[in-house]
Amino acid sequence: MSRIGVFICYCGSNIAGTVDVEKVAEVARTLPNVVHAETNKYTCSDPGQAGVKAAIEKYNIDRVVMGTCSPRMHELTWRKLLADTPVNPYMLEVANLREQCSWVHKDKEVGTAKAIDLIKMAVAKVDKLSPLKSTQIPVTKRALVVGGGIAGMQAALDIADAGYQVTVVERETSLGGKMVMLDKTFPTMDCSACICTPKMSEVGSHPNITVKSYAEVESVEGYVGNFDVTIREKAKYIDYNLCTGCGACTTKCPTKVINNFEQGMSARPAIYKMFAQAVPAKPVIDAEHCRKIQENKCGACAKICPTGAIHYDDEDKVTTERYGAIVLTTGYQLIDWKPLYPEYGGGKYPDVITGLQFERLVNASGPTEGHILRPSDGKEPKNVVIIKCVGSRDPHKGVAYCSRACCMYGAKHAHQFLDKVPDGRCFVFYMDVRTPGKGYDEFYMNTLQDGAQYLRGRVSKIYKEGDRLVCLGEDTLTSAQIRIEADMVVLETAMVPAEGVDKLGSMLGVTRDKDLWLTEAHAKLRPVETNTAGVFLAGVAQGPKDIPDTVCQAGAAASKVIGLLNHDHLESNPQISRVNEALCQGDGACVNICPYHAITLVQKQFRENSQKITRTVASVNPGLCQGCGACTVTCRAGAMDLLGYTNESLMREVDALCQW
Amino acid sequence: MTTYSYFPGCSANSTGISYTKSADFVCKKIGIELEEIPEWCCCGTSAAKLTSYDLGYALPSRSLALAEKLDASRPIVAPCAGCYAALKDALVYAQASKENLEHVRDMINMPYEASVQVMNLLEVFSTQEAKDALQQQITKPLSAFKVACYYGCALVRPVEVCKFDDPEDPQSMDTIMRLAGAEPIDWSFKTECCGAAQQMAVPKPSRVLIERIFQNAEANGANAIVTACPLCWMNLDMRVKAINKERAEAGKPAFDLPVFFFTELLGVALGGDAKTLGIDVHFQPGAPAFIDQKVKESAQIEEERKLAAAEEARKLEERAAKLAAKKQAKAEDVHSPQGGEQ
Amino acid sequence: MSDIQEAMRSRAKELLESGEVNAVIGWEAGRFENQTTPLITSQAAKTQRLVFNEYCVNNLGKYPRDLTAKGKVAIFARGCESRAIIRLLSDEVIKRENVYIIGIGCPGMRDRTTGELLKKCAECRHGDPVIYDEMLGEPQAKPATQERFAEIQKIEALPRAEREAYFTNAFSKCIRCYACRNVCPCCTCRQCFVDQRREGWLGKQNNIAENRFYGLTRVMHVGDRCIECGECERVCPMDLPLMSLNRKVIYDINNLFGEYETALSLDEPPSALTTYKVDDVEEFM
Amino acid sequence: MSMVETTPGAWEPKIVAFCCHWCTYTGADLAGLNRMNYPANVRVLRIPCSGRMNPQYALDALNKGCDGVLVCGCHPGDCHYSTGNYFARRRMLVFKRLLEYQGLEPERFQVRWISGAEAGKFRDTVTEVVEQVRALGPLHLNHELVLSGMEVE
Amino acid sequence: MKIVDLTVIPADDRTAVAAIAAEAQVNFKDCYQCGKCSAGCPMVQGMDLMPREVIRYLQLGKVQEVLNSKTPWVCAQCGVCTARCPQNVDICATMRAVRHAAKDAGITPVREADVFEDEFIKNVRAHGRSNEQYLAMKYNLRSGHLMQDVDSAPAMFARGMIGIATHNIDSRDEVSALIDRVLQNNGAAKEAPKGGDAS
Repeated sequence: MSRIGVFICYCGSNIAGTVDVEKVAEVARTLPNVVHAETNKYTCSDPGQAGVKAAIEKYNIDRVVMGTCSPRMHELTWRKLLADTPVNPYMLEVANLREQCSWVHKDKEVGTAKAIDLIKMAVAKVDKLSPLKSTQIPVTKRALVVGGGIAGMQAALDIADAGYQVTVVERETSLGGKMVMLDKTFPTMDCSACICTPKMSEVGSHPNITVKSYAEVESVEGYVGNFDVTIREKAKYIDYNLCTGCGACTTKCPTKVINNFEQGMSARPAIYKMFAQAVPAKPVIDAEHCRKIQENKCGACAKICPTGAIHYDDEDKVTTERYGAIVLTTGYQLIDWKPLYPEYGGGKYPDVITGLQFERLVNASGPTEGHILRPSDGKEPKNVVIIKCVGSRDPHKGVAYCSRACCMYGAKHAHQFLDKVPDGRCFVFYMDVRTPGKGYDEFYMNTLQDGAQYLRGRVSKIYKEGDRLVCLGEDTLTSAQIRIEADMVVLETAMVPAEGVDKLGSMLGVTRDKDLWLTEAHAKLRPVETNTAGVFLAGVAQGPKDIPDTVCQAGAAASKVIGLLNHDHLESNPQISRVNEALCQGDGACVNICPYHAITLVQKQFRENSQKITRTVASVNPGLCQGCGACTVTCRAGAMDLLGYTNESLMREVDALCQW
Repeated sequence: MTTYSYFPGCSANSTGISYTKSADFVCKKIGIELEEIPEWCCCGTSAAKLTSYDLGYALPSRSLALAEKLDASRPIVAPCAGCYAALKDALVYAQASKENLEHVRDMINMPYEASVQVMNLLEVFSTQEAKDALQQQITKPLSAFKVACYYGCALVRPVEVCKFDDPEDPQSMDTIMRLAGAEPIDWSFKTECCGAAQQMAVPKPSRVLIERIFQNAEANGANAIVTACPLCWMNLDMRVKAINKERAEAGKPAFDLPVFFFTELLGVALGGDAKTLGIDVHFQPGAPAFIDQKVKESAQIEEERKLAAAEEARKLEERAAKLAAKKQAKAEDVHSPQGGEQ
Repeated sequence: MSDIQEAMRSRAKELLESGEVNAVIGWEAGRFENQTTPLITSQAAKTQRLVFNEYCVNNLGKYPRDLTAKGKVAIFARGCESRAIIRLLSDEVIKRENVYIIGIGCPGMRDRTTGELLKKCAECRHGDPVIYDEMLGEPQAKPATQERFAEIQKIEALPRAEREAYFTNAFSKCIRCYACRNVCPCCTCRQCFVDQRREGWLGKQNNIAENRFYGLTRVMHVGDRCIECGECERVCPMDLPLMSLNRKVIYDINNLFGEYETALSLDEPPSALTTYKVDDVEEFM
Repeated sequence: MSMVETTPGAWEPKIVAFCCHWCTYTGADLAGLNRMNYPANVRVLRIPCSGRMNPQYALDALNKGCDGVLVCGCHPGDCHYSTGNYFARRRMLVFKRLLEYQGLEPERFQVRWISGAEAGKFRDTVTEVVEQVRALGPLHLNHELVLSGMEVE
Repeated sequence: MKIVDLTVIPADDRTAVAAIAAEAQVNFKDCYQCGKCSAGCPMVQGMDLMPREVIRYLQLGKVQEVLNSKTPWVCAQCGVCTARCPQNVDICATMRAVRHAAKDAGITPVREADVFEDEFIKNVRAHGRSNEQYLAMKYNLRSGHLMQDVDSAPAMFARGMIGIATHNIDSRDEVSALIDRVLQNNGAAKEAPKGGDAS
């Protein structure tokens, strides 16, 4: 037999004004298994709480109904109160006598009658609850940041500065991501390298940060506070403990490989540093192109290395470590426009380049040392056409969404070109100009003043005539077909998710939207969280955005991580799903429906009819389950139940409600 | 030997006579038989479709049904790009749904299953069988020909109907020309409209289209234009004269590019003469002379290439011999008592 | 059909004698004329009792559930049996390696007394097995003679009060014998909701409203996985129009979420009620 | 004893509203905070998510004497658990059709998406449902015992 | 320049737009007016509206502007607009549909295109096949462009490309019956180009 205590609050006159509180208590005393009911002027006040505690002790109460304000207001207060008493904090039901009774009714009789019903429902429900214990989940006080671009670096630095260990996993051989490739950043036009490379070296030398470059996440197990992450560091063939980064080796290598950092516009050796200020500031060997590794010839780099740091027999290093939180900053790549736009030459014309190629061309450390020269013949282009929305907003050939930063960097490119080639002319084909952001529209207007000729329309075709590229477009504002003979065309192409992010997302239970961007837990209220507790997002991985927004988000994600790592333990929510294995037939309907991937099917041994048998049953991971209860309804066998909202307790609550 | 059902098209015996003659010649040479569909009628081309959608489907479907009756297992070949597009469009329509097929049957009042395959002549020459045969039979490689392959609209558009080659930069004709020893130039107007359909009704704007095709072909270094459509061919070959006249008035240089059917050039490579291939009836009178000239140049180039190759081979041999001699000497060294220690 | 019967007998005998299977599930002649009953045997000799005629009305598809624990069983399967087996397989009730499926084409079965085609067979869209290890004889490709949702549309067209009366009247006859549940290949819970006393989902009392709610709950449990074999309706001793409930759910799923027919292959997508689309029909705004 | 005694003795509809904790329950609280008025005929039963709404609760409520059932959750796309209401939407679409097919008046079983900010919508919905059900009158389910072979007119 | 009043779009105009959309199987709302169609259109020099503007007027419901436009009649049906449209709008089919609608309404803004089309079908109707020399002749007569392409005719004649003989097929009655049947069952029946062809 349960021993239920009912505590009814006056809330000054808030409840008592419309509800005859004493009468409610009187009726409550008559309800089955209720051993005590009392009223209180302000239950949440210190004396009020002391009164509840005393009554619990005096009447040996084992479960409690609080007839007070909304549970959204004080459920946690009551749980804390009960934690100080012999009553289990989850043996509690709150009857909402204020927000959903006294405040919405005027007639005291009506209010009183309804309050009595609400108490009856709560009594019926609490009668069927059972004690729950939240388990303590230990928190490993280290964070993993996947991706070493500006988002990853910012998040890592913020977390590390708060005193926690951070590991940054970067797929490329250096930190920096896309930002370090850029020349200038809009709208202030400060040099990208000047603000990005200091961050890189800060990350590289931070005592709390470990950088794993040339590495990828291979698998993830576990849950919030306890992610076991396996990371594969690709063989670098160079012992970084011995290497001094002198760079002698890179000068001796005879091999020439297309330089991806320079967007294919120059060559690099097979032993190389991605760029001058790379962090780690040490080279790697590109095994695929190294003659020593492929054909056992050459070996020039090992011969010249003064410290003997080069080992051709190096192997991938796979390590598994535990992290408390993970930040995903996997960024983007540019859409491969070549197969999509044969009408723009499909890559046939070397002088039709992408925005990122333009960034390298205009960059003082780029292949042309900052002189804008055509890739085809090294001449300075005089007529440049910039085409925006290539791949973006093109559901037929590319992606449907707007890539958000192109309007601004398109304007930046126009400005930079006109700045560097004063006798040049620049035409920008656009569909819309979208410049929300501090100083952004002013920047665009300045570009117009610089002389950039904006034309509203998409280009239909680019073709070669002589050594010029003819662009056919429409100026939809005058309805004239436009023909421009250009020396160079810059395509501002769409951002698409980095390769492999789909796999990483499914490894972590982070959903991807239809375009494969990682999805935040709530578009407005939880923008850097994901549906998997302990996994956070920042930067373009979540959707196209510019650098300021990326850095903002990285800081936000870091603060969430710091908040999490600040705890020694996490209280697990005990109101989660539970499997009744006797009823479970293991058909897995619940597995598909769970948004947290918290349910798995396991083989278990049972004794049934005095025989040992092995059956498939569902198993709930308490670290992942968030207690939504979707699985319980899917389970027609009734094997899945939600603690705190059990089928039995809800059914009795319904029954009680029907008796009014 | 593959047999196709043959849909010659209305221009086969008139303006497209050269196409018919040369295709005939080449097909015979490489063992492709064309059996004409008895009682075929006009495909209706865009005019029928513009009059009524149904007529645009009904006219070609009638010929498709006749081809089915002839032999449903054989693909139809339509050399004319316009006919090809009309036939294929009607076929795709009838295959899209049962209702469509039923509707077509009602209109043409004939048994019809929409089961025959429709091919253009480029597709036929792109089959492995045809390519192998061509490779074997070519006697006069076209080495001095720098051709601009012009495909026009109807072979590649609508994209979802034709599904035959890339709509912006198709390659099938280029491949065939390369096979014949010619150098197909990279240019940008392969599939830009030549305006043939509108030359009668709206001549002025349509003229411009011809001009820009010649312009781009010339600018990219072609010495001839090659087509796979009698309408395009006529439009380009016949009207360039008037355009050149206008250009002369404007002080611009005239275009000097003969226009050929790809089958004509294949015929030349297979040893055919200008008359057999119909090259003598071109509107631009210089065509046969051009062929003669280029064939001569080609032979010269081939000769030079042969000599160069022989020279290269000789050099290689020499080098190999030298290397062998060196090795020999080294080996002898090793075998000698002084060197045999290690 | 007698050819098939012979083939069935010899195949069953071979399978049992070779030890390839532990038991065979088929039909044998019943006590009355034109009546058959399921035959489950492990003895090779008894396979001579197997029959196949136009009166094999039982869907054998659920029997493997109770038999495969002891080893592999062979089952003669028409469309309905094969789909029942797919149901059991996708619900993880049995394992594929434990069932050997011998497909036979089905011409449709007849009522023993009237000789008419059974309702469930007239409605059947898949007479021939959709999965089998071997096939005896030719597929019959019998078309459905009854429109799949004709019955539903007819009931839907009735005024509300008449619909209520129709089902009240129907379920007033229900005796809660649970034969529908026991025969259903979708009903494979280890304990049925009606027996879960602690939750008390539904009263045990045999009253009309609760009988109706029993039917409603059952169809919410099985409707999205129903293979439309019609056995529930056939076995109902009180002739309740049970398929008119199951098909209603299928009909709505069809209309709401796209063409739906379950248990036609082993790699079918999850049930329509355990998936969703962001742009599903919205009428709750 | 605790009949709603606005007009003593008169029948008053009984409605149960199953509300998800994160949106509709919050919206209902906000209605209180704003001192909105709505009929006292509704009892809110809190569930964590509309995805937790088992159709059997609704059947139990109707069976045991409720005259109407309202199920409420977050707007699709706003689910606290990201997908719960999508599943609920499918399930309720089918369940509602099934109930109506058997003759239940559509007004007696309704589903609405009400966000935490939509206090007004909560009040209006509740008022509307109460009035609709009031117009229909009490739900009469036939609870007669079944005797074998009995026919009901 | 002109003022376009959008306050009220007559029901007839809306129906007409819907009919054009249905025939072309195009949702005009898909178009976001990027102009890529018109940027690549080879025939713009003969047009009074850009193809983009045709779609724009259809979006606005101003069907009269479109029916009276030369653009659909100047369109060469080359399909390059449709192939490149980022929103998959079938502009080419829209042009055909507008042309049909205009003809139904008795509007032929480019008479020559209409005449050519008519003569072409007549020619096929009479012979089962198209005979270019007679087509050209008839067209020139009816359109009034008497001397068009005439300078090429002697060359063609001399080269055996054209002759006085016509190419007929035996079953040309079947073809004419087919054409009549289809056009009669069609809205276009009103304008069915019947009538004898002298040759």
